[in-house]
Amino acid sequence: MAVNYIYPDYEVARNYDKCINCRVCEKQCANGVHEYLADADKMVADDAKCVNCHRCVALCLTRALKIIKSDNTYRENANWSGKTINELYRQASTGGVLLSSMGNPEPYPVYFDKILINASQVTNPSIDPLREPMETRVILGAKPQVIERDKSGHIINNLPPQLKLSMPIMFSAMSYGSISYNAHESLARAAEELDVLYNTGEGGLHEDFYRYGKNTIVQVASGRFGVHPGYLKAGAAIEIKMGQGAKPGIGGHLPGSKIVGDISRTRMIPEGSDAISPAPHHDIYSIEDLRQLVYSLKTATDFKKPVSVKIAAVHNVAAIASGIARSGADIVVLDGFRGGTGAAPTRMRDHVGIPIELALASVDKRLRDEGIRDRVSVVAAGSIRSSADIVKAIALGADAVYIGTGALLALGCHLCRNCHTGKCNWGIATQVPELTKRLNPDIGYKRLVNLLNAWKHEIKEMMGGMGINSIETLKGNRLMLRGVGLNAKELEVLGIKHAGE
Amino acid sequence: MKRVYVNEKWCLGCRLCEYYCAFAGTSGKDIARSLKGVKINPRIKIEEKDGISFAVSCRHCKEPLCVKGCITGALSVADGVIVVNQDKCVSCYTCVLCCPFGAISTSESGAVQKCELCIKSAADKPACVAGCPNNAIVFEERR
Amino acid sequence: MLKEGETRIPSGCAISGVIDKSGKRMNGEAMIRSIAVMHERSNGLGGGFAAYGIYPEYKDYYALHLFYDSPSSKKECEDFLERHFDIINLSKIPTRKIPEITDEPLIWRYFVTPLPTKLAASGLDEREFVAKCVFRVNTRISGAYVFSSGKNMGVFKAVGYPEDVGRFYKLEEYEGYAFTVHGRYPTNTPGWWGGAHPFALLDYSVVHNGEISSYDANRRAIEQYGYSCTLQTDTEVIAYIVDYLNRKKGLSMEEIAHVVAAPFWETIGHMDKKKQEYHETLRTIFAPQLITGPFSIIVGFEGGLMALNDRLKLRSMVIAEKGDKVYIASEEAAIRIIEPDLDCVYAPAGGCPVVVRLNGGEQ
Amino acid sequence: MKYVIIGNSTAGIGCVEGIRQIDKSGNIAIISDEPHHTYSRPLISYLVKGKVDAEQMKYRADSFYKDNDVTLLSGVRAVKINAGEKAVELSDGNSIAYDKLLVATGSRAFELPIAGNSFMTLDDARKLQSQLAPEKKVLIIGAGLIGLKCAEGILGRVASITVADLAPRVLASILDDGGAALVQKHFEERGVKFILSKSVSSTDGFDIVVIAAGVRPNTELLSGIAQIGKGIAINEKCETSNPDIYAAGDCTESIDVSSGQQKIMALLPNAYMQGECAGVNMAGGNKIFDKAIPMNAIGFMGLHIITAGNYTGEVYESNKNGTYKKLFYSDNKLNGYIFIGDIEKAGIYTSLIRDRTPLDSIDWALICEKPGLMAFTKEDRMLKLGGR
Repeated sequence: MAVNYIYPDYEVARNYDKCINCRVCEKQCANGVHEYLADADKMVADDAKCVNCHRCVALCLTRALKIIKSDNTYRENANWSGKTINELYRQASTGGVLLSSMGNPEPYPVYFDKILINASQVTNPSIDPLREPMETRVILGAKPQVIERDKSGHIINNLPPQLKLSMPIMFSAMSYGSISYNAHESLARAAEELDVLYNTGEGGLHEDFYRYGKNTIVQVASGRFGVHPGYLKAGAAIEIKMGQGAKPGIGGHLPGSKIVGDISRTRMIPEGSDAISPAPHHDIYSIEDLRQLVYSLKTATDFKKPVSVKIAAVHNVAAIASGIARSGADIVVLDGFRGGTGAAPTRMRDHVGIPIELALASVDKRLRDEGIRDRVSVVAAGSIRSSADIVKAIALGADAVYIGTGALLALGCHLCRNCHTGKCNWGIATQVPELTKRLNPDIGYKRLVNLLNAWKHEIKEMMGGMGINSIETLKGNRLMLRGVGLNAKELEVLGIKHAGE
Repeated sequence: MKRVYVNEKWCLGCRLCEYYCAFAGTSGKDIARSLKGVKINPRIKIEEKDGISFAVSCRHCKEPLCVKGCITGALSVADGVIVVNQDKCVSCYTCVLCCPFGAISTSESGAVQKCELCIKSAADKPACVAGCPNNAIVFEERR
Repeated sequence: MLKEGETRIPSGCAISGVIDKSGKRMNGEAMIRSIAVMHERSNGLGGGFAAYGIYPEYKDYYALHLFYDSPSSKKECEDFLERHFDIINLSKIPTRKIPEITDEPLIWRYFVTPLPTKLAASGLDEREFVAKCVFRVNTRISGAYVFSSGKNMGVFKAVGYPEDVGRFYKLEEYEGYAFTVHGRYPTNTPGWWGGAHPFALLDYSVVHNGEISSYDANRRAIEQYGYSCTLQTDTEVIAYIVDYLNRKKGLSMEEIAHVVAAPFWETIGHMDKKKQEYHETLRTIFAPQLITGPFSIIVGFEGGLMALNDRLKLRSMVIAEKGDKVYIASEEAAIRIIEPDLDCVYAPAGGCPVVVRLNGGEQ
Repeated sequence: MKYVIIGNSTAGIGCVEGIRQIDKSGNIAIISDEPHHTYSRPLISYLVKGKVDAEQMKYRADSFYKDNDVTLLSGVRAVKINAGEKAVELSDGNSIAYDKLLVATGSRAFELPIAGNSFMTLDDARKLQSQLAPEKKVLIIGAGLIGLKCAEGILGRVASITVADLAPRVLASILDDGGAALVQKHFEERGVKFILSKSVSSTDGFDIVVIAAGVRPNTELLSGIAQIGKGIAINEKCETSNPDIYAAGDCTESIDVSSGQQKIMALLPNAYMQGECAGVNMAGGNKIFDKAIPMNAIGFMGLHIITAGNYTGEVYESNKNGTYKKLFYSDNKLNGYIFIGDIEKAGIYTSLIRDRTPLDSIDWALICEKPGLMAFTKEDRMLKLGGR
């Protein structure tokens, strides 16, 4: 097409006083933005190729580079925004479905940001986590309903398999294939060091990572990639992925170009073939079918592994979660609509699903109303961004949270939202060897460990402030929350009072 | 003793180490001003070919052939670090002849130069290590 | 202003209790003197007593103590009671008119036993049937409130200073083997008679000094099991937890203490394997029943008392012994005033329960 | 323990440093007929040229003897070794007993039946320096390393320099014809004249004559006491055939691992490493130096030459960007090389010779083109750079 309607979103601003022509930016940009012009002895940039991933900015040793948002503007109006116009132009020129990556960027309300946390004053002392024990251990799994005793009257441990976490944070499912080997290694090693869990996603488990089994949740998704008895037994728990917050109602598609070498082997599909995860599991068309799969997986693993079921937060999530709780699952994972993805149709990502805060609150309430809250643990996912989000999620009723995007950010992701291009300059969402080597797991895992340790400290501080010294007494403790700027219906769904009440 | 170790698995060939080394060799405060328009001559150098790259700098050998071969005594070992006294060097390059790593090179003055682990700066680690974005160059104690 | 139960009211308090292990009965006068010493810990917005062994002649009947706002609520409630229970005896609870206690509701006492037909039809065990009926009255019948429902025990409470409440109810005329008493310092002041402490369900009564930070987690957990926390007070939720764990889950008082004031994971980690597994199992199963934040409680139950502090011991509580008598109070002075010559005095560590039972087991 | 070292130059100093690695307290005495602090012999031409001063000539710091607790007997000559009694007789009539003895007597200029200066010692250099004047014509007999360094040293300070040699090319012992021509041209461009393939019969017309026609090892002290070939024979522990007597440096002969032949390899690095090796072994340690090869790094007026090994076998040759390079190899091994001009990373070639690296274990084509660690296997690099 002769005329390109789309003006680049970003401009590369180079300070030529500072640029020393070291060409690091040129070498580091997989998108080919930067180029050295030998005859002019000068670096130049093609803004159109820039995805604003900040790799060049971060590595520029003289800080000669910055990326600025273009101030070029269409004749926008309140109805037709520049983004909307651009998307339309793109579709008019390609005829294709728009693809996007990472979580929903649209300005829907972020309820976490409209919830405030309580602290003790006078009548109930706050607790100083530097002086007193402050417990963040969480144990996930179904809790038995009947106390059993031996002949001499001692209580017997009749607990079904449980997952013990040093803090209520896990790394959410990101498949080997959608992210790199080194990203997986970073997650696995961090989970091991932190005594938490990471999740294989639906890409199977690379043989090198079986050693992290006790810190691994192995996922079974609709494509059943990489699933075999050894895989199921390799982890600490099994997760059935029914849906994903970023793209409820649809499956996944990893292009054949990424199905190479170890990825093909790990997924157990031929090299070069597309890995297509169907929208539904083709053996699950109802809740009874889910129950069968739950028990099939439990049987396959001698009832030694808890089974988790992950669903996207959709409109009737509470009823679905109730069904899952009754299906024999030990854990139900709710993935809100701001959760990330390696690739999703833009319209699905941006317009389907509901916020995790509301989904979590209504699921927790529903399960309690039905008296079955102890039968399952509830894990919240879908854009948990900080320790404050975690404290709020737990007070709303979550047992633990999954972090995906947050973990990737710790690994260097700059949220350029171009995972689907496979050219991640940070070595995370790519399989290109020159790019994957940019993520050294020695650094990556340490950054994850740092992040979670920092969050743990903050969680402890906030707990201490509330006079709570064990995280189980934060769980569902909604009196510790107040809403600000929320309407009565939102407060009702969240089950919290307004600030000042 | 802590030494610089290189792991080519993680080397991106970005050459930041060379630039940081070159800057460490200047007395400048601003890297852009110090290196602008300068053809750098660092004491750590990247070898690169077909997607493989790695940095080479002095290994600070326990049996340093360069020190033993030095005809003037310009090279010596100070607390395990092989240092060069450029005033004593007469540019015979016997050390270049001896060094099995190719880690000694010539400086602008003709005297040899080599990595001295930035011991003359107050930094807690050499500039190349501090500047490496991917831990391909580390400074640590190993047996 | 919202009434007790319509909003959550944090409060500070004083507690005291005594039990004679031999089962010898004493009157309530000593308890009045004991709590009076801690006058400063109350603010006149609530006081009350639980007395065990006071109704020997009706010991096989549930003694229901009720507050009524009006004769019409009384009528409605009595209709309900008659439909579900055989009422052996009913009377006004005797009170003494004193200027310190005002605005009293109608205060009635019924000795009842479930109608066998109703009980059989419900499919419930007797105590669950009674408990359900109590909840029914308290949640459904406006203006009626059952504040005591155990056998051979009774709760007496009112808005006022606890020593005045004692005189009001003529506590000196009751003789029992164990008493607990509570003086209240709520930091919000609606002051409703039903909201005074002790809080009781069936034989379980709780007096509590503290303000627990786990309240809503505990409440929302316990409400799954048929309890409704109408008062929104710590004491209420603690009483339900005790009832749930003891009556429904069969845990002993000591085991209950290990749930609500569980040892820290780190402490558990240093225990021998058997103890470790015991505590891990309890903590895991009953995680929602863990109570955090400051509390010192005296739990009354049939045949005994349990004193327990939160695991950090964020509230004072001392225990003293003299012969067969064991005293528990927020302050030592409250014990010394009634028994200056003690065999021993000690402060139990946080999370370590002191359970005192009548010699020869439960009555 | 009493250590006696005859010789105060590179091998002797290496010996002191070797002994002190093991034995911090034994007595060490150095006997030196030169009345000087230890100095670097190869620097004498730089001294003449004025590039270094007396201070910079010092091979080790002033405090060296004190730091290492060494007794220096300078200006005294060792005249006889009494191996039976384990003592060295000195020119001043005294005698010094030893438990372990190192002979590091070096070499002296080959004598010709022509009067002239030799150019071996500090004193030689100072003497020559005193003779230099702008109108003087100088004849240097010998176009080897010493002769040419001397020529470089006096270039510009005299009226003319003529270098004569019997051999047909300069630096005959270390360069091939092509390399020699390059060096000769480099000198000639700066006014130095050469008379090659001719023997000098007369020095008429020259004001100063420097004789640099090769060196002879000083082996006499051990004559009849230990085995002597071209030089004092030593094994890989630098032991002579006589127990407790060690020898090191230019006075010895040892195995050239590049050729397998017994050779005198009178060059400074070898001298140091032999001396150090001897010292460690004298002090009861266990050290082997079995990697001696002929090698030289030398520069003349900005032209740098590095050579090593021997020049046999097939030849890889490249002349690019003013750099002259020849690699000599056979039987899967690098035997030697000549590198003139850009000598960057030459030591990697040296290591191939010294370590007898099988050439099929590296990327030979790549390393021919350019010395670099890239030519080694990943595992080798891990070992060399990664320390594991």
